[in-house]
Amino acid sequence: MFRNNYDNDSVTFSPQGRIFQVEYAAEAVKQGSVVVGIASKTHVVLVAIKRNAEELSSYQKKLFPIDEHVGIAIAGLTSDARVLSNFMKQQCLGHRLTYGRNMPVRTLVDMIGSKAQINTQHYGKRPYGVGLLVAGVDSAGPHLFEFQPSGMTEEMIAFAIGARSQMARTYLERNIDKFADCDREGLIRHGLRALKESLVQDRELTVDNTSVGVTGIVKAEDGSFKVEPFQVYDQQDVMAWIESVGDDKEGGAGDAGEGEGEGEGEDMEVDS
Amino acid sequence: MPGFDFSNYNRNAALHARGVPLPKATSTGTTIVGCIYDGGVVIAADTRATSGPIVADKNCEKLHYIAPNIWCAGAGTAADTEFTTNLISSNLELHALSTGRKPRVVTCMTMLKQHLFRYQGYIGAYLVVAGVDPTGTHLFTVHAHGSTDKLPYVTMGSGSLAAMSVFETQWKPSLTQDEAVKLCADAIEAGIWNDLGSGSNVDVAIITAEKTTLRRNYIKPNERTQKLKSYVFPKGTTAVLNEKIIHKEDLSKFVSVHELTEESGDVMEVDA
Amino acid sequence: MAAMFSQNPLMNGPNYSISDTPRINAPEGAREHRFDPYTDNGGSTLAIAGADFTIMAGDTRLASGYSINTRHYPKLFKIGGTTADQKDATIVLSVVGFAADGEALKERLDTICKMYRYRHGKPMSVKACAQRLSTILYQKRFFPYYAYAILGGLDEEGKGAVYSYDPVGSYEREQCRAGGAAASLIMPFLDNQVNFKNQYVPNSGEGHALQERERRPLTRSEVEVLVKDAFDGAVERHIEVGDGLQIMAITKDGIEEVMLPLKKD
Amino acid sequence: MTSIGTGYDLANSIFSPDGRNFQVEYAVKAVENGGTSIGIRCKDGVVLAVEKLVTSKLLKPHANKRIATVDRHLGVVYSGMIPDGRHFVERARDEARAWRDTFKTPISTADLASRMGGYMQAYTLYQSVRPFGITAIVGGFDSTRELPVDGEVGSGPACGAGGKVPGKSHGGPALYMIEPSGLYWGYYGAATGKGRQAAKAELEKLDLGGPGGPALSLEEAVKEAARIIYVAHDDDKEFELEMTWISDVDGPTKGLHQEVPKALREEAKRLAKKAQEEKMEE
Amino acid sequence: MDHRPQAWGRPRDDIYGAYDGSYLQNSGPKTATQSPVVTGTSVIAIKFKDGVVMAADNLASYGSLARFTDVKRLRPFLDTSIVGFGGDVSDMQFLDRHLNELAIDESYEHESTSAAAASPEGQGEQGAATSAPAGKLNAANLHKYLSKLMYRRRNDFDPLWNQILVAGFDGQTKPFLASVDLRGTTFSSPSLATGFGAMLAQPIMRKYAATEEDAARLTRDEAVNVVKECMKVLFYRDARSLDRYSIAVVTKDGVELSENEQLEKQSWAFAERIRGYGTQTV
Repeated sequence: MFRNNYDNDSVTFSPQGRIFQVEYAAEAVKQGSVVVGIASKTHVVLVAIKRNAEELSSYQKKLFPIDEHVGIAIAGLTSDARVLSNFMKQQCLGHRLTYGRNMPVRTLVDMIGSKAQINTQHYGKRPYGVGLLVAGVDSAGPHLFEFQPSGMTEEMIAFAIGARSQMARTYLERNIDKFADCDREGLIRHGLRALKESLVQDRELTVDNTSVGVTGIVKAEDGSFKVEPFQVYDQQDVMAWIESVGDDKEGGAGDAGEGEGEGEGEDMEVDS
Repeated sequence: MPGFDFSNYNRNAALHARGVPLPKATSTGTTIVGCIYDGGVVIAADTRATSGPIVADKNCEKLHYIAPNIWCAGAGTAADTEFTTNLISSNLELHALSTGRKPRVVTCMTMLKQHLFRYQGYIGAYLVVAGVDPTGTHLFTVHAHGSTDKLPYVTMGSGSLAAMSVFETQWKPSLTQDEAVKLCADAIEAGIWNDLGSGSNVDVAIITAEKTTLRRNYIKPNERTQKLKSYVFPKGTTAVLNEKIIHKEDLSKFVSVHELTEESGDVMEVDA
Repeated sequence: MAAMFSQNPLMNGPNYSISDTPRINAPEGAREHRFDPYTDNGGSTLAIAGADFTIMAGDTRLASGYSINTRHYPKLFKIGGTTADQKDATIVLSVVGFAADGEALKERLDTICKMYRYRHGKPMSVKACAQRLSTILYQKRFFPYYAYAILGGLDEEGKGAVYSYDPVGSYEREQCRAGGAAASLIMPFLDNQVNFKNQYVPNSGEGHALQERERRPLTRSEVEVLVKDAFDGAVERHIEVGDGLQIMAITKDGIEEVMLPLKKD
Repeated sequence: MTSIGTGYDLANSIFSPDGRNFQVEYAVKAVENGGTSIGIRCKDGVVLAVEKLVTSKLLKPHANKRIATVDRHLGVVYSGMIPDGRHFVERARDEARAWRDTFKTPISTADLASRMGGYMQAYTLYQSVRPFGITAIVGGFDSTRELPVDGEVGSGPACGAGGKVPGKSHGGPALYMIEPSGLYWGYYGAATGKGRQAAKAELEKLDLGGPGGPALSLEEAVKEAARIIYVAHDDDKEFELEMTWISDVDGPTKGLHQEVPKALREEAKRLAKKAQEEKMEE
Repeated sequence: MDHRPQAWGRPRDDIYGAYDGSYLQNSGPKTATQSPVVTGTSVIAIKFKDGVVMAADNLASYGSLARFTDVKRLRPFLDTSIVGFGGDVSDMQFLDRHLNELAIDESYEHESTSAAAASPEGQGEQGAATSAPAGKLNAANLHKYLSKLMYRRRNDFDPLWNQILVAGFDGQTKPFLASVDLRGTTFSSPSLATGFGAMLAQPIMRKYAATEEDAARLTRDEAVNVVKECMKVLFYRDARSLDRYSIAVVTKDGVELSENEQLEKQSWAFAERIRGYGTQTV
């Protein structure tokens, strides 16, 4: 590999105005297994593929609850993610203690954005090697944010990061108009289908390797709106969802109402 | 000085200096009020007596007789209000006998203030003096230090502000007897509900040129709630460690014994 | 109204007529006149542990001097749920004394329990929570939380557990405990009615040989009756107790809460 | 590039023999890759606008704001590295707050520009940091009225807080642009980012710096700003237009930095597209 | 609770004995803690079915001197809440500046979500029902924040010598009214009053709104009348009060604040027949 003079640290611009260290950190995100997030008007879901080092080892956790109303999905260095997760947890608790409310999701995401930006401007620090999808609800409704090692944070309708995530994103782009009015279950199924797009050919979604996280706003009996606390589902809890999307691949366009199943997957074996 | 014995003063001061607490006097916490109406005057009081934060008496009497046409409501140290009103009452009686006229309210008020002034506030009696005499209807307040006030409506005690709020919003120059009674009772109730030093029932006295009507427990808004359980123990529950029997006949050598009948009504208040 | 100021209960309340006495015992210049960070907001709490439940209760009056600040100030708090509404909480903390310290104490304990759940993925046991509460209190040994805390829940075996504290962290697991203003009124009643103190079996012996009444765990309905009667009694005789009664029952099915009225004078 | 391979461009704060700090110049390159930002100072206010390039169809439309408010009466827009821009905005907010803490009055646009110019300049001084990869445009409206002192609870003296010369006008619209070097100038119209050349050419055609002050009104400026962003835009990519404005207290924003109302923005966009089409036909 | 700010924060007489004021003459070293100097008296407030009414007079006293007669002790926050201050005026000004900064910070957070929020259907309904735009700090949040601030200052032995009422709406858009004092003690009730008002006005207000249910039946006019009646009684009996006052009504439509009200229909009829204080009759 060509040795580049400008890529030794994060405080050196290349003549083109790029900072290679930050770009390399972004590559680390692609090393992680894929995670997908989608937001509707009422819910926001995160789904993830968990990896295991070998057949008998445990699976790496991909989804983390942060607070009652926020959860994250991670791709990249898990230990960096833990630092950010702990930071976010502390901030949410602190905000709740000081103001007695859920921390606005954008505010929270901006905080980790700023934290990450510092690491790209000072010698001796390195950018975080992890990307996050942050799912949360606040008084403005559900939100999905993408966080990059550069400190860039953007609100998305749906997104996927991690290895081979391009295929998932393609699926999401193709179905982007359907998400807004999707119900909770429909949103989870879309997430799982997007996830399947990114799988290597002979791999499948199983109860062992799939995680689902959901939060949202639900109408209570008295007509007020309540936060459905962010919850992660694993193992047997995700079985029904996996089965519900397992059919439509075999059945071709067999899925009721949403004919996005057909023809996918053939030309998508290329690694991104 | 007649009446008071100061011989232990130095001893008590020395003890107090070494940290021995002074004895706690029972106080009448208290809301007391008075109000003049067309044809007479009404005074009223609550019935709670406290010792610190403990209720010493739930239904004590704070309306004191001075003369048939003069009554006094007392706040402050219970013993002081009682002894002071008693003293002035008997002095006023003597005065009335010697002059051969009905006692006047101003005379009573003047005797009280002179007595209290002499004791520089150490007699903690705060009084509302009211009465009707040949010169008309009168209403005064007398403070422990000897100052007095003459007003158409007055309040005293820890609940004086609560009671005053009622007068200041509802009092008008010309009142009927019923209106005055209602106003005073409302003022006392304001003290009962809003001042912790006042509580239980409302006593009212209505003084006209003809007669005085004492309405003891005019309103009873704080009846004791019935206990859910009976706390009567089976006979023999308490251990008897030793026994000495004195027969009634022997006892009557020392004290006089009256037999109590069931319906005499003088039974002690016990939980059933 | 000339003397309305001198009528002020705090300055020389009628029942503290002796407080006008000058303090002659203090050495020159030894008295502190700085801001007093504490006050007592009155109120009373109690907790009773049963075989498979714990009942906790507190009145809802918040007093300051002779004034009622509010008639609705709950003193019982669910602790350590995952959400703000504490619907999956299993532990209840009652605090009485200085209200602001009580509130701060509750929030610290709750935050710690929430962090514990975040880190360990399971709720804290009452035993662990009780120990942690003790250390929280002792950490402020020289500027204590002026709060009398009682912690209630179910232990690992599902038995009712009540832990009572002094303001600097000394604690003990007990069958029952009353705290706050009317503690000295209620506690003897509980001793007698819950632990059957001073109750003997009639005719079971003579004098010291008398057999004590056998202790048996009370049922939930019996305890609920005792709680109500204890507070009805306290309200009669303590001026800082009243307005409302908040009761929480902790069982394996969760925490039930009821509000009952108390006298308001 | 003459700088490459000399070794003088490998670290910040190093002068080359001809007196240049290459790292700062490279930072400018980062700016030049970003979407175009412009600011217009007009008769009765300031307009800020930015061309937001849509990098993904999955982005939530209109959710990711690029123009930030600093205090109530100041706005900042920037081109270049967006996380650096957020850092800049946070610092600007801290400066505005610190100013209020000290002087109990809002910071003026000029003072904020000065403070932030100093801050950016400090990031060119040390090898341990890199310069900001942004150029920021700061727009504000300094109140022309007598403002109450922060925390004032009475009516105050009739003469006001003082410090004003009678008969002389105070406050008004202000616009500054701060570059990665820390250099800043006041502008009548400022542009930076990818399309800055085209934008500048358009800005120069506007009547912004006449002897009697700018003739352009705020509403006209909004429409011009939209048009200029459309002109400066490189056609083949999708983008979103974001615009904010600031007027005096008696103007449409009541002295506050606010987003341009949707109706006006859509009208400005319509006119901009129309102008674009007419130009094509020519 | 003693109504005089000078007595707040002092050791309670019933526990520590009578307060010895002799230290006031000592020329000893100044301690970090303070005592109130220029003070405001009662603030009163009552909930009604659509909101909260709050009032306080416009006087700042310096001991027994009526020092400032145009002091505004009711401060609106973000157009959604009202904060009423009793106690030390300089501490109130400090808090007012602090809340101003908090409001500015809050507007930063708000801007990024507001225009964007493609609110879900349900949220739309909810949003329409509340005056606070989504994400804004409501009165309950503000009260929580102030209580933390006050409690923290008491922990530092450097209290802010105030009792504060906060009125507005909570997260469920129900009327909200709560108090916090110099020790950080917080409580809430259908009606609240600070200082002298706690003893003189509260009994009147409790008659109209003893419970939340009672308050939910009160109309706006009834609530305003009760508050005006209370202000009158306070003027009759509080020697540190004034007949000019401010009154604020918070509803879902925002805050209506009137800062120069005059007490009307005062009655001094009782004075006519008063002759002296004792034996005097003419």
